[in-house]
Amino acid sequence: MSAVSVTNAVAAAPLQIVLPEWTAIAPVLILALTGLLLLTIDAIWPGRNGNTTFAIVSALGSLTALAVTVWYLVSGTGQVGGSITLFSEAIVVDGMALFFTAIFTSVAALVVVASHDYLAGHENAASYYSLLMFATLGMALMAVSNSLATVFVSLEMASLPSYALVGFLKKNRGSVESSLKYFLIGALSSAVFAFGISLVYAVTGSLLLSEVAAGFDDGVAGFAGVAGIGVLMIAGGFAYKTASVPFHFWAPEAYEGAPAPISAFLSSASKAAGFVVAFRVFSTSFMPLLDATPAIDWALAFAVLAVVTMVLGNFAAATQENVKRMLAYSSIGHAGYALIGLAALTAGGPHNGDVMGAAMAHLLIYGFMNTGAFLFIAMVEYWGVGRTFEDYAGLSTKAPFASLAMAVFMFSLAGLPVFGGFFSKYALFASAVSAGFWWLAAVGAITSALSLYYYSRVVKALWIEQPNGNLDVIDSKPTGLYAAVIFAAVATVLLLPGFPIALETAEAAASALFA
Amino acid sequence: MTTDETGNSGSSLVPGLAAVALFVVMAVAIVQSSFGTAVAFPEGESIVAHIGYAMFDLQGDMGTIASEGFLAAFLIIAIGLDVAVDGALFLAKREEEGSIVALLTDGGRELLDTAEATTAATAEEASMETDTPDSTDTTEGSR
Amino acid sequence: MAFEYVPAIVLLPFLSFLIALFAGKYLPKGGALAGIAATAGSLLLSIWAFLTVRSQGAYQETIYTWASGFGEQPWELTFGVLIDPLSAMMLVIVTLIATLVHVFSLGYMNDEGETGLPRYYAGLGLFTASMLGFVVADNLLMAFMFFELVGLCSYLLIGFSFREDGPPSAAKKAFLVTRFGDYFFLIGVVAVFATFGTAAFAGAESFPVLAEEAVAGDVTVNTFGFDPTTWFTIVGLLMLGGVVGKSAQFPLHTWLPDAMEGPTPVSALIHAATMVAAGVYLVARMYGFYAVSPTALAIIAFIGGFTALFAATMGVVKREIKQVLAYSTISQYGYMMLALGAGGYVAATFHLMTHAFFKALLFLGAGSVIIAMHHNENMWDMGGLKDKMPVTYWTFLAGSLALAGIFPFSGFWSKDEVLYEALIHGLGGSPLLLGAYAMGLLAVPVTAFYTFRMVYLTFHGEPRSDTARDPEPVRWNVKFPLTVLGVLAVTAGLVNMVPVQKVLGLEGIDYLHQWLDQSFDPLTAHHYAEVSPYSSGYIGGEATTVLVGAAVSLGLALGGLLLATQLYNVAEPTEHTAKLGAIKDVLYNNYYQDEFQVWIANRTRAVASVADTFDQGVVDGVVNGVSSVSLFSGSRIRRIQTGVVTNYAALLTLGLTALLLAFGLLGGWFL
Amino acid sequence: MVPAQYYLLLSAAVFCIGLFGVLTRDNALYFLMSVELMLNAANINFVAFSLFWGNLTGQTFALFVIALAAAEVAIGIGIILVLYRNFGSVSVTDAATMRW
Amino acid sequence: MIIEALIAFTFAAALFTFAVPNKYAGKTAFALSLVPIAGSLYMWSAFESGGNALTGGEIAFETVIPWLEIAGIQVQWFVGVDGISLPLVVLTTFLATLSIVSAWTPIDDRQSQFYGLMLFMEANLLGVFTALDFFLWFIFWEAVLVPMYFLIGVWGGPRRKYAAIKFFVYTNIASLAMFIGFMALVFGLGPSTFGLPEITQALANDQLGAWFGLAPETLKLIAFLALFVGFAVKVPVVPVHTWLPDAHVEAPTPVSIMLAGVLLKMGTYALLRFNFTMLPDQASLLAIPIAIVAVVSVIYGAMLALAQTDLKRIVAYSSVSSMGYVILGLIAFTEFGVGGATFQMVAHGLISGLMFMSVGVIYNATHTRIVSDMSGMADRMPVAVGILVAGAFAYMGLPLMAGFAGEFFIFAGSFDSTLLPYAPIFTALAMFGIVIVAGYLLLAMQRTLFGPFRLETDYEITPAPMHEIAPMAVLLLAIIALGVAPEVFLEMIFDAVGPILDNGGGL
Repeated sequence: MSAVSVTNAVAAAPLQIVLPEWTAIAPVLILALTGLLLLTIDAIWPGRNGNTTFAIVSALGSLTALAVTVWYLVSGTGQVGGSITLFSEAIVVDGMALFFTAIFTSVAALVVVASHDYLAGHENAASYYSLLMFATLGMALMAVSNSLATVFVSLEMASLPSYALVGFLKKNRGSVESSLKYFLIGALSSAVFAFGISLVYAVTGSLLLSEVAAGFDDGVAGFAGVAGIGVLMIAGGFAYKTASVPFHFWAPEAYEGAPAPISAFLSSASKAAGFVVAFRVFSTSFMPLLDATPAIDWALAFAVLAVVTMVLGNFAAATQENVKRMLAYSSIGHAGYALIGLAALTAGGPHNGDVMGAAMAHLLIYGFMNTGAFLFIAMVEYWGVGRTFEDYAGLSTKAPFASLAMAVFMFSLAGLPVFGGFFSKYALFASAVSAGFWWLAAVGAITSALSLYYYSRVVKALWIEQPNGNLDVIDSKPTGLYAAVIFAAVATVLLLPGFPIALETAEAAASALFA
Repeated sequence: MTTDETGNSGSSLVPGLAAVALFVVMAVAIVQSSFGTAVAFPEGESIVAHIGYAMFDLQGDMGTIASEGFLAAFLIIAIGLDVAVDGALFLAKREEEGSIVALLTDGGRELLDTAEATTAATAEEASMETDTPDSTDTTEGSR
Repeated sequence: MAFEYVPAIVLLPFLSFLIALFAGKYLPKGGALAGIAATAGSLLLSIWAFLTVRSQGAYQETIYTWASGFGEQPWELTFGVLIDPLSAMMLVIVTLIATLVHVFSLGYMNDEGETGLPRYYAGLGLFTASMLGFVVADNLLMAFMFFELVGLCSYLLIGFSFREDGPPSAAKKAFLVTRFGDYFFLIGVVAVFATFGTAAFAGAESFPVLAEEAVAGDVTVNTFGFDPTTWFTIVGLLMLGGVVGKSAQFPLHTWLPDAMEGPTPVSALIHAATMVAAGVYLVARMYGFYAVSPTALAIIAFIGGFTALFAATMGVVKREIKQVLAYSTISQYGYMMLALGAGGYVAATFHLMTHAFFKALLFLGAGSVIIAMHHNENMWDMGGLKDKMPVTYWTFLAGSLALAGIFPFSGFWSKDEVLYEALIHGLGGSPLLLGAYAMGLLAVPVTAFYTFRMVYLTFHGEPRSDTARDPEPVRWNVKFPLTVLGVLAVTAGLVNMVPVQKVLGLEGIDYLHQWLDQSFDPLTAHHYAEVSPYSSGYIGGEATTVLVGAAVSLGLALGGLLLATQLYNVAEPTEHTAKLGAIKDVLYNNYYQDEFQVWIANRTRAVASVADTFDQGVVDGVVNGVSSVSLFSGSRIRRIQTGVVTNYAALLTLGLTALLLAFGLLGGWFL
Repeated sequence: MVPAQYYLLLSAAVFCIGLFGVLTRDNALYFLMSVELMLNAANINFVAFSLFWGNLTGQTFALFVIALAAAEVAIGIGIILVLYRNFGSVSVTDAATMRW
Repeated sequence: MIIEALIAFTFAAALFTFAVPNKYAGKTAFALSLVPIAGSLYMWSAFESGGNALTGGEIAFETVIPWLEIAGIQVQWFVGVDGISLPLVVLTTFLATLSIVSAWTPIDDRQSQFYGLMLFMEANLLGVFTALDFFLWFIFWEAVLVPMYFLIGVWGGPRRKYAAIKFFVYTNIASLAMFIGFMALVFGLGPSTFGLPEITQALANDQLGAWFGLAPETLKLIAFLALFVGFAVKVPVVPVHTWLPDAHVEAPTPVSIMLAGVLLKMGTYALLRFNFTMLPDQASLLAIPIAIVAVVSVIYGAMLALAQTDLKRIVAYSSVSSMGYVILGLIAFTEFGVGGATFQMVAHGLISGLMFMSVGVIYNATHTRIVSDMSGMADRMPVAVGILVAGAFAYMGLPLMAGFAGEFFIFAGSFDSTLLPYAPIFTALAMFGIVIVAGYLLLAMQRTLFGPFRLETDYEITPAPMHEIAPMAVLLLAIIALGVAPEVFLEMIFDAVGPILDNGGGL
């Protein structure tokens, strides 16, 4: 009853034969329309503070996009009859693109629902929601881009609104400072990324991924240096987007300073976006480099990055006093785990599809867990009880269900088998071991054991400590935030039994890339 | 513009060495690289026109110079620039009448009791708590 | 058909244990009646079994399979019953004395108004059941199991009045010392299983028979790389550990004197007649196995001889009546071990029987004296009880005469045969035995001396305290057991008057010898004689050696008796220990054995606390260290996030350049 | 025809000068200007190798890069404006309250 | 079908108990926990032995449902019971109910959460002992940690937070190491599913190819070591045991019963299932080091217990010592050795459960466990003390009690083991443990239970109530029954152990 067999059954008449080809990027279009719709509504009724209307519109928009994506995934568009390319191969719709679009839209929906309470009574809610929608649009475009040009443009499209969103609280110094740092490092990284693309263009003469691959097929003799620098700079650009070392410096401040729903959005959706682009670019165009002579062994580079990211993320998180900053570092750590998906690739290796598929599945579950955790912090901030572990003491007495959800998030982030996080992490380690990178899995194991320590610090604070008096401020239950947190928790728990469907679609999509 | 523009207000130049080092590495790599001969553009063709064709995926049927289609990028950049303008305007907008109701709390700043007039906390204070001079009131936005 | 009821012998006292434990509170006399009925029932069944053995010979049957192995370890761990002359005799002795002690307890415990009677009678019932289980055991594992259960019961009964400080620590010491012995015994049991694959005492496949065949070389067993005799000696000595522990022989004897903290009937039953005999009985039970290794026998003999002398000397200076008796028990069991070691299988069994009777008698006599003296055991506060307690006096005297080994009494015959066997086998060419014989001989006068010192101090002379002046009268339930045992102490010797047979040539009056020959062939006395490594040498003919040995031992005994009479049979006896000078406090402190064992205990606890601090400090320290190192490095790593964007940019570029350089060199871009 | 390495060298030089500007100044605007410079270095490469490879991909894409640089500046100025309103200065070292 | 029903029911019971108001939680949990006992007893009665589950024996109550595929290998819901796991399943259900009953007095806040977590842990434990697919087994293996963390963390003693987190992270690191090791082995073999029987068969007929530069032999050795370290922490074996005393002292009594009674057996069960069934040759290679570790565990554990002043720490360290015996039994690799080790797991589960229960009963009355604080407890609580003394003697290995049966089989089995050189010396050394055990238990009992009554408290020490005595009496009866008739479990254990020994390892 695995997912692949289901899709084969339905795929007798893939949608595309019925609908015209351009509808393949329907989810992207829906997101664009929602964004523009929000702008028009704001233009027509500027004064009216329609926080709820905007929230509903954006939620509907992202949910319809999600529905369409899932429908496509189930009906096998872009998977059964090969991927669909549009705009002279600049856009490609295949299993991976749809899989990641599903992640972005679901995270966006959660964040929108949560932000509804968070922005209650805020002046320009319209620009918040429109920026959010456009950022999701940018990410969806990154998922479907098949040329370095579209990659670069959609990456910028996704980053620009996030800079504004991080700095949304214009009167709050923390938010402003974090948006500044995020912007400056972002600008620097986009410059590095652009320079990398230019070098790759210099060496291959084209920007389309398939062309670049052709360019590299007959080796990089003579200009190995330039090609190498180009590849690594591109890797740097992706490292920025996925917040892995050494381009991670913006992450702790940005996640801590930004409003919590935005941190959730950034740490789950934009990180996944970084990975989808990295997976696509490196698996389609740079594979030949692995065994070319002289080899540009970027897999080893990613392995080093993965190890350092895991170590830095988890060790720095262990001694934080501020829960949100701890979660920021832990999300850096998780970027390290997902990097294993890239690091464990081998030229023509049989297990490439499994490893990348496992990483994709991990990103899906991580998306839910992480968003849920940050939304819980948003709720605590909404109540205004404070930020440190001591302030979180005894919250379970006041909000049992939310604290239970948070415990679910924490334990599944740590990789304990009671919830979804277990399978994704252990499937990733198992596939890394199957590809022979046992030492990567070992570092992952040690750091995830350490992560168990600081994740259980949160659970200890919530469930075991006694409240120290600062909890009587809690009077109302913010419905939107509550619903989002509970939904994310349910999704994490369901992903333990439901993990096979996610893993099979991911592995099918990934192996399609390497076929 | 800002008043403190007096000479080199930047900090020491040592970090600059990192840039120089990067340059040295790139230069070494570039110098040793060898490229073939350039394939220049055909004479008599209007480059600008062809850029236009490439911009709208017409390079296949209209233009003669080879290129890739950038229609997708063009559409994306259109929306992107609009988003940039929207973001910039939002950031730059100066709310005169009511002060923006900053959230009850936010990522890093808000102390629980905003009533206390916070003095400028010393910069090197270990914890990340920084005082916030702003006077956001935390009344629940009913407007 | 009597043999179907043999399991009943063991189960009846167990039943009384259950009744006393659960229903004791509601029964009159706290469950005593159930106990008496059960032990009496067992006595009758034992006598019936005894008679059936006389008529039909030995009988062996496996009743219950505890566990059965497979593959290369197909061992059958079973519970079975072996009734042969040796065990039948032991059954009768144990049940008889148990019944008498139960009756005596009525007087000692019930009449004195002790509390916790159900617990007492339950303990006695469980003890009798496990002792009988041990006696009828047909294999070594079952024997070991009941051996340990008996140790448990002695722990419970010694610690009966647990509310004071004394008894619990005495019980703990008793259990620990015997447990130390049982550790070696368990290794022996396991070694027997590993070597022979079976632990059965009787039958063609029993391990003593296999041992003999292995030594003879026509059967091969797993001897772990040693040649058979040395390996069997090692296993024999291992099992000797258990025997030495339980029968309170030299190194592990210290618990017996402390065990006197328990009520006197318990001392009488457990620490005189039955449990302490378990060790000797065990060696007798598998004597075929020991007969095969001469060195083991020699060591047993030497330990026996040495303990006899060693314990006797300590008995001389004791002030309490029960302490004297305790040391005399250790010494008498020394004699039995000497007999076993010297190849005198029948002599040892004979002395075991007679000693059981007169020692139980002496203990019960002491018990009745203690009742009279309102639980004051110090002999120097007694005196002159002779005319106030005639029954107790005369029976006590009979016991003492038997203990001292004076002519017509049972003690003489059995101790004399022990010494005789030791003498003739010693002369037959093993100097170690001669040395043991000499020590055994030396102990005879000392035994007589302390026995009669005790008699005179307690019964003769003027009463030295007002309780002694009008002692509490004792009732029938005290006097009846005393009289029965008194008769036995006097007549038990007639059973096996070997010297008379040898000197006067009357054939057939050594009934015990004939009795012990009726077992399965490998378990008979003459088989052991054939197999035993000793040959006997005589001083001019057998009859003369008998006469000479008997005369010498009797003379020495009388000498000891006269010395005691001369010193203590006066109106106002005084402590003569001053004459001993320096040896006095050595003897008082029992050669500092207790202090030595307490010292060892403290050393082990010191080592334990060192291990604990090591464990907390180092092993736990490493664990905590790892966590604190990782947390410390965590706090260091987070320091690189300085907050200033330009630092971030600088680190970013450095990271990128480092990456480029590393992979450039690795990938060979720059060459 | 100028050999391609020189263009590469030029663009690398411009790139590193921009980087130098980023690393040494602690004024946010300087940071912005330097990043613009680095983006233009990339443009040099694009245009140079568009000629080298004889296809217009490079040049068209250079336009896109310029457009995006402009968008970035727009957002950048917005952020620096808000920074100035809050911190009273555009120096990057002042806005360093969040660390570790 | 019954195993799924059992596990599903216990999960449902746990959820239901969470919802029940605190007042009734104890009683409902007890009632609900009777069903798993009935289930396991039914399985026991309907069990026909069919050799070892891993070496091709016929598995009882077996169900196989394919679930998902990871890196090309099929993960399935594969559960089944054989002679080794059935006794442990019965032990788990039995102890869980008794510990729930013994929790009625000490646990007086958030009861519904407590009993919910206890039932949740029981479900996971049932899963551990019945799962025969590696991933499924690993899920249950790790899932046991979470309820135990909360149980120690929320209801524990003063240093409960430290003890809970130490237990949590320590065992987690160990199981991660084990996971990596086993994964390397599995991917070297390349089986079609993660099923343990299939992996054992593949290992048996040597299908292990070189794996990324590691020769098969070294890979097997590395896998063996990783597995051994992973399980040694759970057993615990001496160098990695320091979490046990902390966890035991801080955990409330019912949790200690489950921790000592069942959780320690997960380690030894896994050692038997993985190390000694799948990789017997490696076991014979490392025979001496493992034997040394076993003997050190026995003697060192007993020595530590001798030096403790807290009753619970004494019992905790003695568990380390008894588990040392089990390791010795396993490494001996003989019929009685391995069979005895499995039997000792069950026996030690019952006996340590009884010891903790009785110490808990005394703690409920006196609120102190320090040996020097009290004396003469026998005077005031005769029945409870009586059972404690019986339990202590069971622990010392008094014959006709389960402890002696287990220990004697191990000693007899390992004395003439061919796989372990110098086996007699190792066995003799390990056997000295029974003397030290007697030493410290008697010492502790004499100082706390006997002598004149002395305890500085204002309230009156009354004899223990009925519902605290009942579980202890039931446990004591079980121990005696098992001691008198070990064949009840021994027969099926021997039947399951046989194939392991012929499978290999015999030199």
